[in-house]
Amino acid sequence: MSRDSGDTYGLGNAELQDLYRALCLTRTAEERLELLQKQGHVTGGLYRSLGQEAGAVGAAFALRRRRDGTGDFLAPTVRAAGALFLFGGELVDFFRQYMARGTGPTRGREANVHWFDFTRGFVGPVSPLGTMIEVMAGITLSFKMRGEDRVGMVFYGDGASSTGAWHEGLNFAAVQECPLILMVENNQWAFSTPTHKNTRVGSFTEKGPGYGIGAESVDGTDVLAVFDAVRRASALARAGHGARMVELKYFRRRGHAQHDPQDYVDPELIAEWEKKDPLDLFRARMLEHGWATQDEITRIEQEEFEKCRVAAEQAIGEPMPEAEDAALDVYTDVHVDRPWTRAPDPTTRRGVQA
Amino acid sequence: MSRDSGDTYGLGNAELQDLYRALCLTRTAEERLELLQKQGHVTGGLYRSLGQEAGAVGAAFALRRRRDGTGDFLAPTVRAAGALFLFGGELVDFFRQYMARGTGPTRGREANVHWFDFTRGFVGPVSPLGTMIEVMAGITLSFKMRGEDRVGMVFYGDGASSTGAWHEGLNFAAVQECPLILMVENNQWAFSTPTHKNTRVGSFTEKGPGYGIGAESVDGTDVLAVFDAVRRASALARAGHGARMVELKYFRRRGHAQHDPQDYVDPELIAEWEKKDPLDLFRARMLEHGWATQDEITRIEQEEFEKCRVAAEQAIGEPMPEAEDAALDVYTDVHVDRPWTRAPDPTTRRGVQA
Amino acid sequence: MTDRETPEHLLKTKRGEPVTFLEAISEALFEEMTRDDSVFLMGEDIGVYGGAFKVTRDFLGHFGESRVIDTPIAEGGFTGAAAGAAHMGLRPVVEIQFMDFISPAYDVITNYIATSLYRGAGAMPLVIRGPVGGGNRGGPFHSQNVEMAFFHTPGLKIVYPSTAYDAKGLLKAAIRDDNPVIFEEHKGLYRAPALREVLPDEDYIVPLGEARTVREGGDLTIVTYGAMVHKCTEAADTLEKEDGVKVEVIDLRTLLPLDDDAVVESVKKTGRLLVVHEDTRTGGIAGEICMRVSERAFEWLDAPMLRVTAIDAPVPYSGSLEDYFLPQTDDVLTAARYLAAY
Amino acid sequence: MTDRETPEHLLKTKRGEPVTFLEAISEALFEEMTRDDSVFLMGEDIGVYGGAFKVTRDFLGHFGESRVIDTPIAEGGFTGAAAGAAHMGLRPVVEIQFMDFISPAYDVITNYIATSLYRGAGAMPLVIRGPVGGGNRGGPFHSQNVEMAFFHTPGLKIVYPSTAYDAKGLLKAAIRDDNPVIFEEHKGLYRAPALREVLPDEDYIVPLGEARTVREGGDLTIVTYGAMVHKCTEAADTLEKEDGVKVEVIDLRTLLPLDDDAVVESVKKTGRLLVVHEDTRTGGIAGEICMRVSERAFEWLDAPMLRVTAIDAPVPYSGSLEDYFLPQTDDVLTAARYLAAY
Ligand SMILES: Cc1ncc(C[n+]2csc(CCOP(=O)(O)OP(=O)(O)O)c2C)c(N)n1
Ligand SMILES: Cc1ncc(C[n+]2csc(CCOP(=O)(O)OP(=O)(O)O)c2C)c(N)n1
Ligand SMILES: [Mg+2]
Ligand SMILES: [Mg+2]
Repeated sequence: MSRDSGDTYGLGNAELQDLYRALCLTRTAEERLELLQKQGHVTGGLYRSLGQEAGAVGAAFALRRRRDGTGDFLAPTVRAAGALFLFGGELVDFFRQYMARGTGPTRGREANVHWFDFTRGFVGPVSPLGTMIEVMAGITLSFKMRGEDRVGMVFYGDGASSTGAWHEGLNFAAVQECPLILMVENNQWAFSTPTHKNTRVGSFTEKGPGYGIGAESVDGTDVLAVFDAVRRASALARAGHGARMVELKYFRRRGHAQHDPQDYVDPELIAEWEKKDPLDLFRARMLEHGWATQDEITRIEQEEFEKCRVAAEQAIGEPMPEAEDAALDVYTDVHVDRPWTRAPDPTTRRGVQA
Repeated sequence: MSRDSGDTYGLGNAELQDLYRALCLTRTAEERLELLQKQGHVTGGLYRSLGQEAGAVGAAFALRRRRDGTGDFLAPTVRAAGALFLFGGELVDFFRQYMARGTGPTRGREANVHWFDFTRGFVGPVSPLGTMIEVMAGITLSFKMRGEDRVGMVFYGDGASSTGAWHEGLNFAAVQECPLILMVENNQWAFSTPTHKNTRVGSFTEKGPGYGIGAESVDGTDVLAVFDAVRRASALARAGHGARMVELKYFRRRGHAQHDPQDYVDPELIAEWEKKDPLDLFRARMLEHGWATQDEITRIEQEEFEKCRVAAEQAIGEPMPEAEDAALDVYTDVHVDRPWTRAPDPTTRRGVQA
Repeated sequence: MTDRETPEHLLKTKRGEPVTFLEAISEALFEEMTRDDSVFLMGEDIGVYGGAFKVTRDFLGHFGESRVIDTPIAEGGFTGAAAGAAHMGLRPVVEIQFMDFISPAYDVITNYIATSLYRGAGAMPLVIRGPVGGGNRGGPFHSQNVEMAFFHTPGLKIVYPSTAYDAKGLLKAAIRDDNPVIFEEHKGLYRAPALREVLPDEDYIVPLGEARTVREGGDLTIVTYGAMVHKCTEAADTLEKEDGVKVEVIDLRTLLPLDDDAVVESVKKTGRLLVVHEDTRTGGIAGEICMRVSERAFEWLDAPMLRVTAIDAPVPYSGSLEDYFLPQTDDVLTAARYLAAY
Repeated sequence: MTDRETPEHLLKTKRGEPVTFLEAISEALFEEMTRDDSVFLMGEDIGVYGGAFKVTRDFLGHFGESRVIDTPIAEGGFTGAAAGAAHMGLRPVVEIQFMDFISPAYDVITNYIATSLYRGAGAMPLVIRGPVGGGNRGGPFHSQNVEMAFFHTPGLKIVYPSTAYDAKGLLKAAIRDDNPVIFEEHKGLYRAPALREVLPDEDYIVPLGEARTVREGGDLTIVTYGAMVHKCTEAADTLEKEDGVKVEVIDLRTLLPLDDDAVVESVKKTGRLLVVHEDTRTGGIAGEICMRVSERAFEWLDAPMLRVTAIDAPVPYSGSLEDYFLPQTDDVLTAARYLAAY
């Protein structure tokens, strides 16, 4: 519905083109990753958000993104790189992380979107699912305690909703009325497990009332619909109405990770969803409603492609971390030694005593 | 409403009097415990279900209680001793457990209602809240796997609903359509914490839909209303409709445990709820509708009082466990030694080598 | 809010009166919250009720609801939330009602909190405190010691005080530390009359990572911590009186990082080591201590390194069982005499 | 359902063909499920997908949905449910997709499952298995070893095989055991070509609690387990060739209960002990082994007991960091040479 209307939700052409640019960047960056992996530059798992880009982009676009520590706050997932970029996550850092470079924000200690910038307002996730709901409950609690005009947004998957951490974090945020927006990425799969094996409900919005919080479901392939839903949700959170849930409905069009051929998914279903590609849909609307010309669109696509090429090249050229770095930063004040046996210590020999 | 109607839900006078007997037993047994504690016989914490007896009794009465391992299955809480008794938990064992006697079912290793009888169909809880939902999900899963015509019932408090274990266990039971009835004892307090600080919802029935299961709320002071609700819930579970939630609404009229003076509760509120005492209410109905005569009621009360006196006397006379018993049953097949240092071992001295 | 006057029962040190172990902890929390607005508390029943053991009695009225937060029953949830608040520069102190119930927070503590600095998220000033230990007929779930659940996790610090002075000074140091600290309080010490002492009126801390020599001696080193410190000094006195054996007793105070320098130095003097802990035997901290002494002072050992501990079982409820389960002063005497005569 | 024919890839042993470490585990599960209807599986993505590492490939089709259950992402929930099923006489085997994610089940495993027999609830036949270990560039949450999270909990058994033969025999023994068993499978061994071997066609088990002497030698004892067994034998061969030092290598196989008899016997022969584990250093199992040897064989020691381990840090992602983090064969050589020359 909203897709066919010409409603721009108050956005001007420049902003609409920024939205399209963010979608392109996400898509192109992930395609570049695949190339890098084929070339052997990517060591760990590679996760695509193909078909889900509009969810991350539309949602992040609706929040206040600043670079001085006063803006809103994001906890993305591997499927929400688009949101991370909008919050100021640098493209080159994205490639550095996937390629385990020592120049990356975690200096090669962690992978993919697992990195931090509290000034720009994002916290990298850990792998154990559900944890970030708890952490973001505390981050947004601090906003409330200090009377800061900030909201938080945490992404998580349909499968992650089964974890106890999700329940404990969400319930805490609800009771404490934390300004937190919960974005459930319902892509209908948790690895090979269909959503109905993770929950008996048809829509995750049915989980909101059990916590006394509002919830709404939105077409996750429609970047403007997502933008609108999250803008409304954030307005409520900002106004002191506490936590709120937004379900992104879409489909995971690639395997869980690159190594997953996804042979458990009906190909026709995937074909169905290819017709709902968020970039194609939004591009068509841009042209249809004259929000951008074909030339402008082509330029955006070329610019983002070039950005990715350049950033990837830069990251490739950078070194892996120094081995010794592995022993740093375990504590702020306690040094971690290499095992004693690697450098026998004279004070352990009685004769050697001074 | 149901309170004023003469509806017996198909129960005859004998059964109605059994219900009253079970209420009396619960009340009297706990009062006896208080006496035992004053006399210094009870070591650990003492928990009352004052005002909540009808919830445990009415619910258990609605299930199939057998002694051959084919009946329904119960996981009680410290506030559901009434259910435990109906499932065949022996009164004398109840006292033995509270008095840490070696003759008790856990031989003094565990306290209060924390004991087991799989033939009679109950599993004792552990202290960590929420765990029993997970365990009962598995117990009722086994009923389903083996095609047994049995249902399970797990009690837990309003506060326990905040735990991740509760969420993970309930969600598992819902998805697997386990024949499990979840009895939430909403006594409006979790220790000193009012329910609104554990959840933002007014009634726990609002949590059912989030798991795709049915839920209903019932007056927990009305033993027949509870009986009726649970009988209907168990019929659905038996018919293969999976898990179901029943909320017992009432009030914790004593402190969390005996040591808690409950000075954080408005005395008027307690006075209010004393008017809704489940025993008084049911006794009045019994007389009003002629389900029992005053003489019959008096006899029941005297008999239950006597039972408790005798059982307590017996337990008091029994010994504490043998100290060495502490080292048994850690494994089925590995013996746990007392620390080596308590009996120096000659094989550790070189000279002594044969 | 801090112009509100200090609750009566928190003025003892001001007045030069002796305080209990529990009161010392309350004072540490109160003083740190007064000193630093970024310090706040979360936990179950810590507000109106003042905590299951009354450690935060009257804190709610003094500091208000936003700094003394009664949480839902969700140790993982509020500990994870504390981590988020710590990211934002706050200094949360969470109370676990009984430390046995820290287990639902095991995931977030070991995977998120302990690795936070390493993963690039900066400092994690967070204290997780609560009552531990047996002897109170609490049964399997109200008596546990939890140090070995976390001792193996790099990034965490673990503190376990034995005196009122140390409890206050160590807790203040823990709150000011930029690393996550697990702070164990033996409930048997909370109100022990023998532990009441007059504390310095001025602000002080006891630095983390430094053991304390409770008692000097040249014949045998006993390394211990927590409630066992008192059983060990008792045994040491007996040994001196009855056997003329001079025992050096070392109170670790901080378990992680482990002050092996103090242990090694003492063992190089005495040549004999006995480790005593209330926690169960297999996988207990005695092993790590023994390993480090073997690595660093093997040539000074004149006898096997031994340990006195609880037996490898859950904590039983009944008194007769629990007394058998727990290490007793007599066990320390037996082992110490065996070593002294070795 | 068992009349369904056995999937192709599970017939290798029948045909006398060599199997990988992973195939040995699949065969163990398949044979036990065929032998005993009460054995069933739960875990994430173990059905249609056959498990993240394909250990249960084609099991769903063969045994059906009620014995191969794809669970919600809730390790605590389905492990707790497994405990309930075990109460009712079933013998669940749960897979943790990566053992790093056992942490949400820490509470139910340590407090409920491990204490079940002691609390009077009878046997708890339950196996919790999954991939562990580093070297695969998995980062902090896909590389952990989890033994020390549970080694301290009485009532649990912990198994960590190093060969295909042992993996199959130990897993079968674990499934038949009436106590809860945590079964660690090093993902680096799953498909290692060097580990492929022909297994006996007939049914066999490897009893829990018994270490294996991989290699005999009189000069030095190396105690290890899991993937490190292969690095240690490699080092031992080098030492024999280059230094003429005869190293005895002991593979613990079962970590809990610990076969200290085997360790003590070997140390009494060699007088020198080196413990090698892939897991991090402080609080690692080396401590307990060292303690037991000190208690039982101190007088036979001619040198300090030493250890080679990972460093005390989370598992870093980047290869250069992880290689530095993990103990390498060269480290074993360094320590062994130091001890041999001592
Ligand atoms: C606690 C926990 N258990 C298991 C895993 C392994 N795992 C990683 S992603 C994943 C599936 C997640 O599905 P979903 O939450 O729907 O997110 P999606 O991948 O579909 O975006 C699983 C099981 C994990 N990361 N954490
Ligand atoms: C995981 C966990 N955290 C904390 C506790 C300590 N505790 C025991 S009972 C209780 C309150 C329980 O309230 P509720 O669930 O409403 O049951 P009620 O006592 O009201 O019947 C608490 C916090 C516990 N047993 N388990
Ligand atoms: Mg998903
Ligand atoms: Mg309650």
